[in-house]
Amino acid sequence: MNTPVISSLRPPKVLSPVVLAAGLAIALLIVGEIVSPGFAGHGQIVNMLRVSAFLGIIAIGQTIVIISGGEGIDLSVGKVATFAAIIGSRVMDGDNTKLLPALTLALTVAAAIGLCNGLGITYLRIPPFVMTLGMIGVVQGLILAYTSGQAHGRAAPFLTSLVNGKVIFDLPGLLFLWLLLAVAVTWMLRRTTYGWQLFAVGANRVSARLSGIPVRRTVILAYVLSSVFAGLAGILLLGYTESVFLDLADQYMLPSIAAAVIGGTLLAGGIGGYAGTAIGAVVLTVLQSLLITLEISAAGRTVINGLVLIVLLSLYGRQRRLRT
Amino acid sequence: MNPAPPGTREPAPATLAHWWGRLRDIQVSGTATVAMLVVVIAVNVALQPNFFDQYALTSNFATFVPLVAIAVGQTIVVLSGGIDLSLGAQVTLASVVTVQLTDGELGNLPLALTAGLGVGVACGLFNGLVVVVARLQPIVATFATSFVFSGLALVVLPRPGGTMPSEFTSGYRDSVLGVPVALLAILAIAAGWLLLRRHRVTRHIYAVGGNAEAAFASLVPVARTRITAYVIAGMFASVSAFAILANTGAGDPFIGNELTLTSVAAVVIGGTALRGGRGGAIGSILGAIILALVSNIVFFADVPSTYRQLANGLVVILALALAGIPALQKRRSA
Amino acid sequence: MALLEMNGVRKRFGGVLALDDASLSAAGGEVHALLGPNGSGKSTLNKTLTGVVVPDRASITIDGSPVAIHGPRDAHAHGVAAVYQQLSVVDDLTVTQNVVLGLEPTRRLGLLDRRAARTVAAEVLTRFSPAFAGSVPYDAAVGALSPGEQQIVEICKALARRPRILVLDEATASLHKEQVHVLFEVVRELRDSGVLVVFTSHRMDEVFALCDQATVLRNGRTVGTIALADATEDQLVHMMVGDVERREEARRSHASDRTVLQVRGLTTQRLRDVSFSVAQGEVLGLGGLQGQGQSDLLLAMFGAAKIHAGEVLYDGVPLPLTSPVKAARAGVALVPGDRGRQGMFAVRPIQENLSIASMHRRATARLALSQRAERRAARGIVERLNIVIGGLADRISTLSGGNQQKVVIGKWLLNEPRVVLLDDPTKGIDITAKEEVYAIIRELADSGAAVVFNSSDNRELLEMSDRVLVLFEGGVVDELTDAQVTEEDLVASALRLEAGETL
Amino acid sequence: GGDDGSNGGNGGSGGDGPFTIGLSNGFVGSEWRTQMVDGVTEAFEEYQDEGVLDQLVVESADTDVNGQIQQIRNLINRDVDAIIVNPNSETALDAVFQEATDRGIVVVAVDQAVTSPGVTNVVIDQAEWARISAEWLADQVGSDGRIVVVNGISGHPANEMRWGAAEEVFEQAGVEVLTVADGGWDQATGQQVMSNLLATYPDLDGVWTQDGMAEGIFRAVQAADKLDEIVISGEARVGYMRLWNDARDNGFSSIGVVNPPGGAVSAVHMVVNLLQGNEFAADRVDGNTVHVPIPFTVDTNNFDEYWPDVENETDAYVLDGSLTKDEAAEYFD
Ligand SMILES: Nc1ncnc2c1ncn2[C@@H]1O[C@H](COP(=O)(O)OP(=O)(O)OP(=O)(O)O)[C@@H](O)[C@H]1O
Ligand SMILES: Nc1ncnc2c1ncn2[C@@H]1O[C@H](COP(=O)(O)OP(=O)(O)OP(=O)(O)O)[C@@H](O)[C@H]1O
Ligand SMILES: [Mg+2]
Ligand SMILES: [Mg+2]
Repeated sequence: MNTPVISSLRPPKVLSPVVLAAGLAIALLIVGEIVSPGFAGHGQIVNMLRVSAFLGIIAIGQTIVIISGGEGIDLSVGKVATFAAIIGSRVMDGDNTKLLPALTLALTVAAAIGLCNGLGITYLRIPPFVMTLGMIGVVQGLILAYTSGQAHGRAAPFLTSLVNGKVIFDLPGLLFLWLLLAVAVTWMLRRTTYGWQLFAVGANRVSARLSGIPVRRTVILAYVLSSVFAGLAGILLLGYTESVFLDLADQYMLPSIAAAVIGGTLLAGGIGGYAGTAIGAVVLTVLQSLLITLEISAAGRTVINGLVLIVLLSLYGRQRRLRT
Repeated sequence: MNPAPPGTREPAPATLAHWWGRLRDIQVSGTATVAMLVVVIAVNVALQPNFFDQYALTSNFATFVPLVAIAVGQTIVVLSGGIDLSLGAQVTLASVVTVQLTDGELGNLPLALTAGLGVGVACGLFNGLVVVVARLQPIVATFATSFVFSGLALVVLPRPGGTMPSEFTSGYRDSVLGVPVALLAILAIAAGWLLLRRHRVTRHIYAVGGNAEAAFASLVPVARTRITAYVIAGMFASVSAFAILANTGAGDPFIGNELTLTSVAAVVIGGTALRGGRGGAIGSILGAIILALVSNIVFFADVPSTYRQLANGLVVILALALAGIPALQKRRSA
Repeated sequence: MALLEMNGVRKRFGGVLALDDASLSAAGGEVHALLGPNGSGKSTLNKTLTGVVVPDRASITIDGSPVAIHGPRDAHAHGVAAVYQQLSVVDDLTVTQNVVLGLEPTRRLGLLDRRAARTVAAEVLTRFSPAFAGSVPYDAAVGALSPGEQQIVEICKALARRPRILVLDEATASLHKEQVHVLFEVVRELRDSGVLVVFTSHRMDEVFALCDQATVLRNGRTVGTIALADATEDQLVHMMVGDVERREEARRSHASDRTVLQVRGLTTQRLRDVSFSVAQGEVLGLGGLQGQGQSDLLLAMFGAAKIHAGEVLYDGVPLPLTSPVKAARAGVALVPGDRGRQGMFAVRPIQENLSIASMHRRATARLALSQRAERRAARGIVERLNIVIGGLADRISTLSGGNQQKVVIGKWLLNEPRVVLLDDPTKGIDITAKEEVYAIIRELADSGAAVVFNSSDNRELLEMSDRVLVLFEGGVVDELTDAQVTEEDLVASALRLEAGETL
Repeated sequence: GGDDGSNGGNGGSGGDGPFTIGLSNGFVGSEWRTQMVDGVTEAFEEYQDEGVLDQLVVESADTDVNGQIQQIRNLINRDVDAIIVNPNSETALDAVFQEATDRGIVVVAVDQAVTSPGVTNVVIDQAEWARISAEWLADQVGSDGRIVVVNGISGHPANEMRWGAAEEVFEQAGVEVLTVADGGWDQATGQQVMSNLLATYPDLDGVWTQDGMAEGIFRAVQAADKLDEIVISGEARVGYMRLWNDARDNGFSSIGVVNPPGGAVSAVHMVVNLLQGNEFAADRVDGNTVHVPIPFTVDTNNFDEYWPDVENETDAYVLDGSLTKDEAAEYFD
């Protein structure tokens, strides 16, 4: 029977979150350059991108987990990153040859933590929010038990030069690594069976199960990936600070979620992508830098930070009306 | 989702059903929660010989109140289908405003407490508007507003200071006929919830949390209900702030912020579904107490201090898992 | 004169013109059918009246005076109440709480008055107590009730609002026969007391049994209104869908006598020792009152239910019943009963909805997908089932009911299933779509698949099936083979037993 | 002993012993705290061997003020005779300290002074600590030198006290403070903050910072390779000194004022004295505060005196110092 020709009637395409977020980043840069000249200088931009990379890479896992739906969220990413860095630095202890074993061990431990999250969420049916919240406590406990309060070791020189050194157009290798990861993740989400299953599971778990998708395995893997990327980010952060601290990456927990949401990934699950998240990470970092360089009290900064966040969020990731 | 075949449900006499209906209201949420509380108390008593000494009792309950109050607030938002990550910051803001206005004078207390409550209401209203009018996703929206609130707290009280009148702090540690005032405070909070639960607004909160579209189509004022939920939560945040002030006797611009996430854990351990629409605050109150007692246990069990947080974390996860068990069975049978 | 006048109602959803100058005029004291194919705009028109949908343009007059409806509360103020196709009950609230939802009787300070609430609920619910097997579960959570019972609660909620205009949007979709009878009694009483009932349904027999007038929508436009007294079913159908040829060949069976599928003593929480066998190319129908275990049987055969005992053999080899994943791998396909909740991924593109069950076959190393291969596969199905879509990248939610259902079926065709389980695949889709689905089913059977087919529509069940198993309370109680079967036999077969039980 | 609860009440007023002491630490995110706890444990063991102390109850976990209130109440319920506390708040523990002192428990605050009169603060003079490095920096950049400041956490008492003192120094010296930012006493944050400041303030003469961030700040300056232009007030921590040491050859000079975790060890000595009934000498206490000396300051001249001894410690190790028993005894009459 005759159906309206959709192509001609397709709803006016809403500004894609990616474009929107990118616009924001640039807008903030301009504001920054105006209020404090030099803010948008090459060096500073590189420096802000470098810092964005850490948040951006942690947010890879966060994005995957959020897409997997079921109120999916991973609050433990910060602590896991810290723990990975602590393990990494102790094992590599400033020695390039030990970099690989260090990375392997750190990421394995991270993966194990992710596995626990996944199992608790799928089999014990603990809501992700609190499961990963509880995991923070456990990982903190592991950190103390492992270090007995005294972190050891140092970043391997190669790691440091990867993060702080300059490769091409005096950009640090870190940025190329990030780009590589971004491409890989986007490919995984868009062009692999796992990616499509992930979106399906996030969109509707019952349908997913009745379509023969291994729902639990998909979800568990999502949390494993989340922890692994968090761990990787932790190691890279270690390269940035060279020596490790007991609370190195803790503060990335909630920003990683904000980055994903600003990038247009829906907390409800089933919708999203990494490009937006990456730009979201940049936006947040630029905002932070901007606030630091502003001539206002810390209190004022915090308030403004909050208000700007609200604005950023309301530009995208709004929920639909009840009355259509 | 699969119905029981018709006719298999045994007819329940209306009167019985009616009493069951009444029971539901004071029904503490998960049996699992209650069981856990019993165990935790038992263990704590076993490990802490003087558990029932006047001071031990009073101080323990005094310790519980702030988390209990904020957990109740969190429960209400969660029931409405949201979550409030700014509650801790609200506690901070309310406490610094109160302490500044009190300025150590008993006379200023009434005004100060009213103002403190006002702060909670205002914050709740702000959250409500951001979530409902701007239609932001609660987790991130309240994460953002938490910056606003804690920033304002620093503006109000740039550095620790200000004192509460000694009557206020000592009264809190007092006990009436051997019953610690702090315990009475908890009972009062519980009573407050039970009253609230019989109120139309709370019924609407459950409905909106359970199924917003359906509630809307059924004439429930969804937007107003959501906002109200955040406002009520804000008021409980203020109560939590007062309890903290009674505990500390002085102001500190960082005091409440860390209560937020713990309150969510308490809610879940109390058997309330983060999905919204199902659960209740009594459970959360027990959940809050359980969480506090667990850390006591780990301490009195003489776990070496480097392993304490690990032990604590594992027990918390265990508690979260146990709290989920009834729901698990429900899902199985359904 | 007309109690309700709706004119020039227009509503666009993004790219879709759901209503385009629709109109409806109905008098008090009549039951007015609102008919039309899926997606023709019936629900949208209803929701416009009840204030759930904001029309782009509309003029509504009630009792001759124009009214502005800005939300459900306005509608309520004008005496409009509705039973929504998408139920508006809250699962976690009790039956009573749902019935009074939004209008809870209160004492001072807005404290709830439970007694009053109970009275209000009792007034409406007692009428339906037969539908609840004798006793009304006032304090049971609605989520725990069967779909039929939930539907009744939704109806009672509308009745409790004492409407002058009552909208019933596919209110009978999931009701048993006897529940329908009670509903009809009530509706007739309301009509006699001067209430206008707007009745939407895809079941023609119901329409003719209950309604006085009928207004027909088609692609969002009102085609016309006729008095049902002097109208034939064919006239109506024609108004709705224009000329549709009924594909008789769709019903011709090519069943071989080689048994391929054997179910032996299957027992679950809801199934009692179910045994039967299906021949290659055969369509086996599942009949009986709905909710007697038909859906459970299909879910169990797909490994989606906990099996207490029994096995399913294909060519003598046991099929895995432990998980849908294994079942799917073993060539079993299930088209579930609730398209929205169990069948599709509303926010995902049509492409993914079609690929999801079979992409691993085309992927390199079961992982890397080739855009081209997926597109080709999807296009193939779209053409084969002639699914009306804008583009493969559009969300499936943008499709109409019938087309969505075709996608859900198509997703399995790509997996070349040996056993196809269909749970009420034509529920709530229009006649054209139905015909097409019939053709697909037969095509599947002819290509050698064993088909098990549950349907709430006895007529199609008989027309489609080579044999029909009648289920009651989880057990097979009768088997009707082609020759003897008439719709009456089927109903009898289901009811006789119930009579037996009640003895 | 303390665990039988008998002398919980008379702990303060001299008497027999052996005593039970409790330690409450509300933050484990930094190695400084770990060193502090270890120090206390060692000191305790000596006294244990002498039979003066018989039990040390440690409450050390990441928590907030409310959590620390619970910690202290737990210690009270353990019937300790004395509590050494590194408080999470200057003011907000007053009431719970009151609970302790009411029950005759000796309470001593270390690292962070508190306002409650019943409690003795055994701390270094934070203002003095800040002044030393501020004066050095002011001297290096000279009057109308342009500097930025990376503080800890605004609103945090120690931060306010230190910055208050440092700000004064810079005003008098006519040093221009371009901006003040928070680094959260966290190397990574400090590093990010400094990089931002470097970008927006191209011509800086110096940066004044507090402990816990200098390493990050050094790296930021190094990355912008401005080590030769910008003077950094550093810290006496191995990680920083290692960087400092490597940069010395290119004439980089800095300063590290020791903020000793060992302050807690001095506190243990004093607690023992108090438990044994000794009173502070009037001239040693100022209000409820006893200032322990800042052990020493590392600068370019004496760098080699200290570096060899600590070279092999982990980066997070803080140069330390504490009073001996006898030195501590001199605080009492
Ligand atoms: N939720 C929706 N969002 C956007 N567009 C939609 C939505 N639902 C339907 N549409 C579009 O409106 C078109 C008309 O829908 P309609 O149900 O009338 O199709 P139809 O002609 O009835 O097809 P069928 O007979 O197979 O149901 C649909 O084909 C679909 O493309
Ligand atoms: N909320 C919505 N968003 C977008 N499109 C919608 C929405 N609701 C309905 N539509 C589309 O508008 C058209 C009319 O839908 P409507 O539900 O009114 O049809 P209907 O006649 O009730 O169909 P059915 O018989 O299946 O109930 C359909 O194409 C439908 O897909
Ligand atoms: Mg249709
Ligand atoms: Mg409809």
